[in-house]
Amino acid sequence: MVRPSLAVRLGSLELAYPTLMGSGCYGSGAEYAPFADLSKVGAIVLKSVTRAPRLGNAMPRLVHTPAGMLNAIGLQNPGIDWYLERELHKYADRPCKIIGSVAGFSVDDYAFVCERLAARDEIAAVELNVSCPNVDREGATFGCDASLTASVVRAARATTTKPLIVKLSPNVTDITAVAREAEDAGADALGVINTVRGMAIDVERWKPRLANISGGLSGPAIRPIAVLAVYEVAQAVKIPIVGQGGIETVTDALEFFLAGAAAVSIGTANFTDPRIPQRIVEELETYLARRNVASLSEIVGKANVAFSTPHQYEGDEG
Amino acid sequence: MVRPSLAVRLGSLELAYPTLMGSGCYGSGAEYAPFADLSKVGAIVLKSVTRAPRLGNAMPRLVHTPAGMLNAIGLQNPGIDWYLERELHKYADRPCKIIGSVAGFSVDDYAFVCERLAARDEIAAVELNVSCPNVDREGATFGCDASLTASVVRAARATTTKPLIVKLSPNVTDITAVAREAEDAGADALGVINTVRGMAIDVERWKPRLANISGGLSGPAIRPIAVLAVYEVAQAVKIPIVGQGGIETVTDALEFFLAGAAAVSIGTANFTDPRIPQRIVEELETYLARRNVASLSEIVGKANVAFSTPHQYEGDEG
Amino acid sequence: MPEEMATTSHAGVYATRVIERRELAKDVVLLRLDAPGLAEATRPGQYVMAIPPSGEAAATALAIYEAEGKRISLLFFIMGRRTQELSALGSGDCLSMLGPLGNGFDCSGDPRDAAIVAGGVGIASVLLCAQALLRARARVRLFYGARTRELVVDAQRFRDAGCDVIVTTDDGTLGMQGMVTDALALAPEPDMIFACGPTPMLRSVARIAADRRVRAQLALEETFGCGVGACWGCVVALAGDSMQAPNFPGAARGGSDIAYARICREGPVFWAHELRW
Amino acid sequence: MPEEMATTSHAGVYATRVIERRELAKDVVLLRLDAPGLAEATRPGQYVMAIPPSGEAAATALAIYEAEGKRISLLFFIMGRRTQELSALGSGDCLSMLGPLGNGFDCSGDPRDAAIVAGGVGIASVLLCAQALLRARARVRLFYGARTRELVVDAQRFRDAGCDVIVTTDDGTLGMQGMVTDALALAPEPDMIFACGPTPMLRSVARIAADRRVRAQLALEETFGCGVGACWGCVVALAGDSMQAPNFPGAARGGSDIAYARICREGPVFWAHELRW
Ligand SMILES: Cc1cc2nc3c(=O)[nH]c(=O)nc-3n(C[C@H](O)[C@H](O)[C@H](O)COP(=O)(O)OP(=O)(O)OC[C@H]3O[C@@H](n4cnc5c(N)ncnc54)[C@H](O)[C@@H]3O)c2cc1C
Ligand SMILES: Cc1cc2nc3c(=O)[nH]c(=O)nc-3n(C[C@H](O)[C@H](O)[C@H](O)COP(=O)(O)OP(=O)(O)OC[C@H]3O[C@@H](n4cnc5c(N)ncnc54)[C@H](O)[C@@H]3O)c2cc1C
Ligand SMILES: Cc1cc2nc3c(=O)[nH]c(=O)nc-3n(C[C@H](O)[C@H](O)[C@H](O)COP(=O)(O)O)c2cc1C
Ligand SMILES: Cc1cc2nc3c(=O)[nH]c(=O)nc-3n(C[C@H](O)[C@H](O)[C@H](O)COP(=O)(O)O)c2cc1C
Ligand code: FES
Ligand code: FES
Repeated sequence: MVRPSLAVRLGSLELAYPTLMGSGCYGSGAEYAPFADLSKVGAIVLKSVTRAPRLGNAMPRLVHTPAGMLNAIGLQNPGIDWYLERELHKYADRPCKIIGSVAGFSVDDYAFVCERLAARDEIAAVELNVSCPNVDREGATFGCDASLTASVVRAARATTTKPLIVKLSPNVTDITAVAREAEDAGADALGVINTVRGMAIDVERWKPRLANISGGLSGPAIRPIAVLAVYEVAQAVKIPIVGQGGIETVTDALEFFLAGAAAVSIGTANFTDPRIPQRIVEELETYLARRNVASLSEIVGKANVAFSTPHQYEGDEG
Repeated sequence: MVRPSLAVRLGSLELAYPTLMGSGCYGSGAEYAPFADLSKVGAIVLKSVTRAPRLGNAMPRLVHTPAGMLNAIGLQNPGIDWYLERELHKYADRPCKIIGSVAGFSVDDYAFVCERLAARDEIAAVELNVSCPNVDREGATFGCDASLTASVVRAARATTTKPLIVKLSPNVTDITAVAREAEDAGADALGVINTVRGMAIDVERWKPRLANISGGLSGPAIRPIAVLAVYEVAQAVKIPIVGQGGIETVTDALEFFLAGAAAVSIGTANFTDPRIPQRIVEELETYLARRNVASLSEIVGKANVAFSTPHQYEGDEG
Repeated sequence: MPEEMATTSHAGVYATRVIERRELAKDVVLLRLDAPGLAEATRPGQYVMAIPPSGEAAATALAIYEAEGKRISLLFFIMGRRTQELSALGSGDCLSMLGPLGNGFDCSGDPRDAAIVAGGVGIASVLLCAQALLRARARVRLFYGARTRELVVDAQRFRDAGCDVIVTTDDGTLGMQGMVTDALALAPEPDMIFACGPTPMLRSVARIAADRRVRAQLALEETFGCGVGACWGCVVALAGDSMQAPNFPGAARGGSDIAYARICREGPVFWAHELRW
Repeated sequence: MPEEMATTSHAGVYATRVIERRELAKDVVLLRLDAPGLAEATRPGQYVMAIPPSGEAAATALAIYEAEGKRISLLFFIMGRRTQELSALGSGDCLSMLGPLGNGFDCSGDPRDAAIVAGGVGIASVLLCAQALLRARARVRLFYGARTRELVVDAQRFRDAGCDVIVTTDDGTLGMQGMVTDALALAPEPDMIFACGPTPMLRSVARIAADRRVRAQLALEETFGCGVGACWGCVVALAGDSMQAPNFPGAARGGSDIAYARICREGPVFWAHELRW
């Protein structure tokens, strides 16, 4: 049979490969160029940028935990002005698409940064990182409130026609409620999920191991949480989903596609081995060919069928 | 120095050791008696019991995931009547305390089961498992709603003076809100945390790997999530906390004590090695002795001090 | 299973030591272990829960493949993290385990002509059973099914012991092409069947046994959590008339027309007629 | 560090093979590896990110301890999961790694009398530096601090190479009792200091160097994420006048009076005066 197609569309964004390199995990790509073939990558999502420059958190910013890691970088970035003037032009010749990521502390912040970023040709799409505290509302996290998320998306939507990916926080009671509001507010795609809040303690020094006390948990530890979130969100919205959280192998990626993700994002796994993204697309081709599937899109959401056994019982977890 | 004291109090419940064996993970203790010394255990929390008998979910009910496992047993149990008539008397001669666990699908269910269970001498305390769907409110999980949780606690409180431990679900936007309501409603202690919702997919058969589709994630993978929950809840309430989620070693247990837990619960780690609970109490004694701490209670919450470094910056995660 | 089989009075935590590690095929490992106490107490069809040396994952259910003198051996396929970790053990390394667990096969009752059916890793559960039957002078035919030639491991061991070995492979690279139950269905009728393998295979065995009115003992394999009866993660539905039987004390708990027994505690071996398929 | 040092043009993914594994002490392992390409490109003070063979955890930052011909060696302490896994490697096993990474020590400029200060695992970062200095005919004194006697590993290797070795232990079980920086402070003034160890030790070294107006190069060790400059997980605060320096291209990003440089990318070696303590 012919080579299976791995191309995907997220709104008007067309990608040759269904693999995004997660924001904050891949720099601008240059850092990984000696170790990985960037032409085998769907897109690189840049580190989130904010209106004002941000120093980020004190050290330590990282802790390794079982099958994962906690990070509390604190959105260190030079601010949108410096970014546009001195950084972005360097990314123009990457052999893959570049997606900008925007973070903010007010609705206005998001709109401001989004408008400027989206005006640039280097940027193929914009991702909204809504896992930030809202300074106008006692620090409530945007992504933990469906209507706050919607406000951010609407404000961003008004500034650009570029594809908007809204990256949802898993730290909520019902992620599908936030997903639906984001869709209604004009998102072209949803990123599911950002990191899960966590903490580690140094038992010799009796102190948190991160300077910021808490951090975001990523890596294989959160994969089951992420797969379920994708599965549930896929049934709640019609727009495509970028599945992420602990993807390290083609099997892991397939869990997300079968749960309903149109594309996947690979973050922490790059810290394990930068050859992982390329290996995943190669093995994805092999997998699809072996099963006679012509295009990746055919398997998206295919595990969304209720399981049935002779003695199925409508129970619950626990 | 003298041997450090490991005894703890949860309301009026006094335990010689600060280690509970997690509900659903230790049977009634008899199953582990050939492999572990039950006299070195603080208390065994029995499998959750409901008003009516429950068959539980179809198989498969378990999946191993990175540094953890998903379970969807579906609260299989013989119902409170059979339980009281034919089971409970067998547990009377355990060399440790026995805590009953109650699950329900309406506020009335909880009160009904709690009253009957608490009437029995074999039971030293009652734990409320509120991670169940509420049939009266379109299946919303009790533990995911602060006021629903409060109703359950109030109803249970009215039936008994035995110590009530309310086991909180982590699948919420703000666990401290639920914790506060549970405290106000009369809880004597809080269990933090129950399992995190998750899912795994069989990529060869294109089906969920659990018959129930989703399940509860436990084990070291969730430890950072649990430690943060304990840390935050400890600052929100005054009643003692039973920390749990992925405890396998004395270091893990210490993270929870330092975060603010008065006691810990050990669940999935028993499936790794049933000698773990005893090893933890022994090494806890050694640790406290080495640091000249006379009583475990002295270190509870001791990591609740803001970290400070020369360049501390008030940032956020991500 | 008869009630007296259900007691595992010697069960405990044993510290064993690897005396030999052999790779029988790619990703198939045989560990021979010094296991005094455990070895002597083992009956055919029993298993252990092997504690991961790193302490970083759940214990793994593995059949006791051989038990002789103070030694046992484990035969396993590298499937994932835990079997990967166990495969890294070498001579001299320690391995702790819970065991011997489960009720085991009932090899009494003098079957004269026994058929053993093993699919995939199921082969590890039936050697002790074959040996016991042969010692009781039964004729033993082993029906051994695997996906492909390379996965047919240690068949010679059964031949040397005195079994007739009939091999099937899904792809026909060795023995008959097809399912092992096809071979069983075609063969002359035995007077007792012993089987271990994936659930679909056991379902076929049960059907064949029922059709021919031959009694069959099935060793079930599902993902285990605790392996000792504490978590209810490993259940199987009982046939209506087994539900209240005294050898299934926990089983009637469902309170509906279905009852579940724990595979690890009430099994892993069940009579085919005890189960609801 | 001089800008030309900051380019790691040979950096790539290398597949190496273990040719020897030695335990220098309890929980201290030396792996000798065949690493053509990587070995030749290595400069003193550089490190690798060792990819876990299981693929199940983040890569581990390890200094290149030795580099000769086509071989390198890694010297590491078993601290947690990842170093545990690496310690299980044996002769013949493959180990892939990113490297050589980081700027490394500047051994040019002809120091005549160099002091090398190493604390704990920092010892692994300084052997190549000592060798380079000795080749350039400098006198090299190694101040080597450890918690206790057993953790003083491979000191003889430095003596054999021609270093004067001054050992300190926290508990006095070997050499002088006290901190390694106490020994440095008491010793005659060197004309250049090279140091690697935990941050509090490096802070003392920087203070001593400033007091004595001796230039010092410090190799920092903090938890790494990516190890290649992509995640900003490993930063250090720059002194005010280093903030806008061209060799810290990313550092000025903070936009406040503090600027952070990445230890993995702009370091791991910094001049003491470049950092804000
Ligand atoms: C009583 C009993 C006795 C047993 N005896 C033996 C024995 O003697 N020898 C033996 O080899 N085994 C035996 N088994 C089976 C053995 O316990 C399991 O194979 C073992 O648990 C594997 O553990 P693991 O961590 O290595 O693999 P796991 O990680 O648990 O993987 C197990 C299976 O799941 C698959 N899997 C993992 N993730 C996915 C995914 N996303 N999609 C699809 N599939 C996936 C793997 O490919 C593999 O097939 C026995 C089981 C029981 C219950
Ligand atoms: C540039 C560079 C070069 C390096 N070179 C070397 C080298 O050559 N040799 C070498 O041995 N090391 C070196 N290191 C250090 C090495 O990278 C780390 O020791 C390694 O990451 C340990 O990984 P691990 O997974 O084995 O341990 P981890 O699990 O990451 O544990 C690391 C430390 O954290 C502690 N820890 C874990 N959990 C807790 C808790 N709850 N409370 C308190 N403490 C806890 C552990 O005890 C241990 O001390 C270098 C580091 C850097 C940045
Ligand atoms: C060190 C680090 C920094 C991150 N920074 C950002 C960020 O700036 N913006 C963002 O939207 N996500 C950020 N993330 C989240 C990742 O992009 C990704 O969504 C998450 O880590 C889950 O995927 P993974 O398990 O594959 O890493 C960061 C993650 C890590 C580990
Ligand atoms: C197989 C299994 C069954 C469980 N059953 C129950 C239950 O019936 N009631 C309950 O409150 N918690 C139940 N739990 C949750 C545990 O008691 C514990 O809170 C959780 O697993 C987190 O701790 P751990 O990581 O130490 O296992 C169950 C957990 C597992 C793994
Ligand atoms: S595996 Fe726990 S009851 Fe069988
Ligand atoms: S470790 Fe990622 S930037 Fe240094």
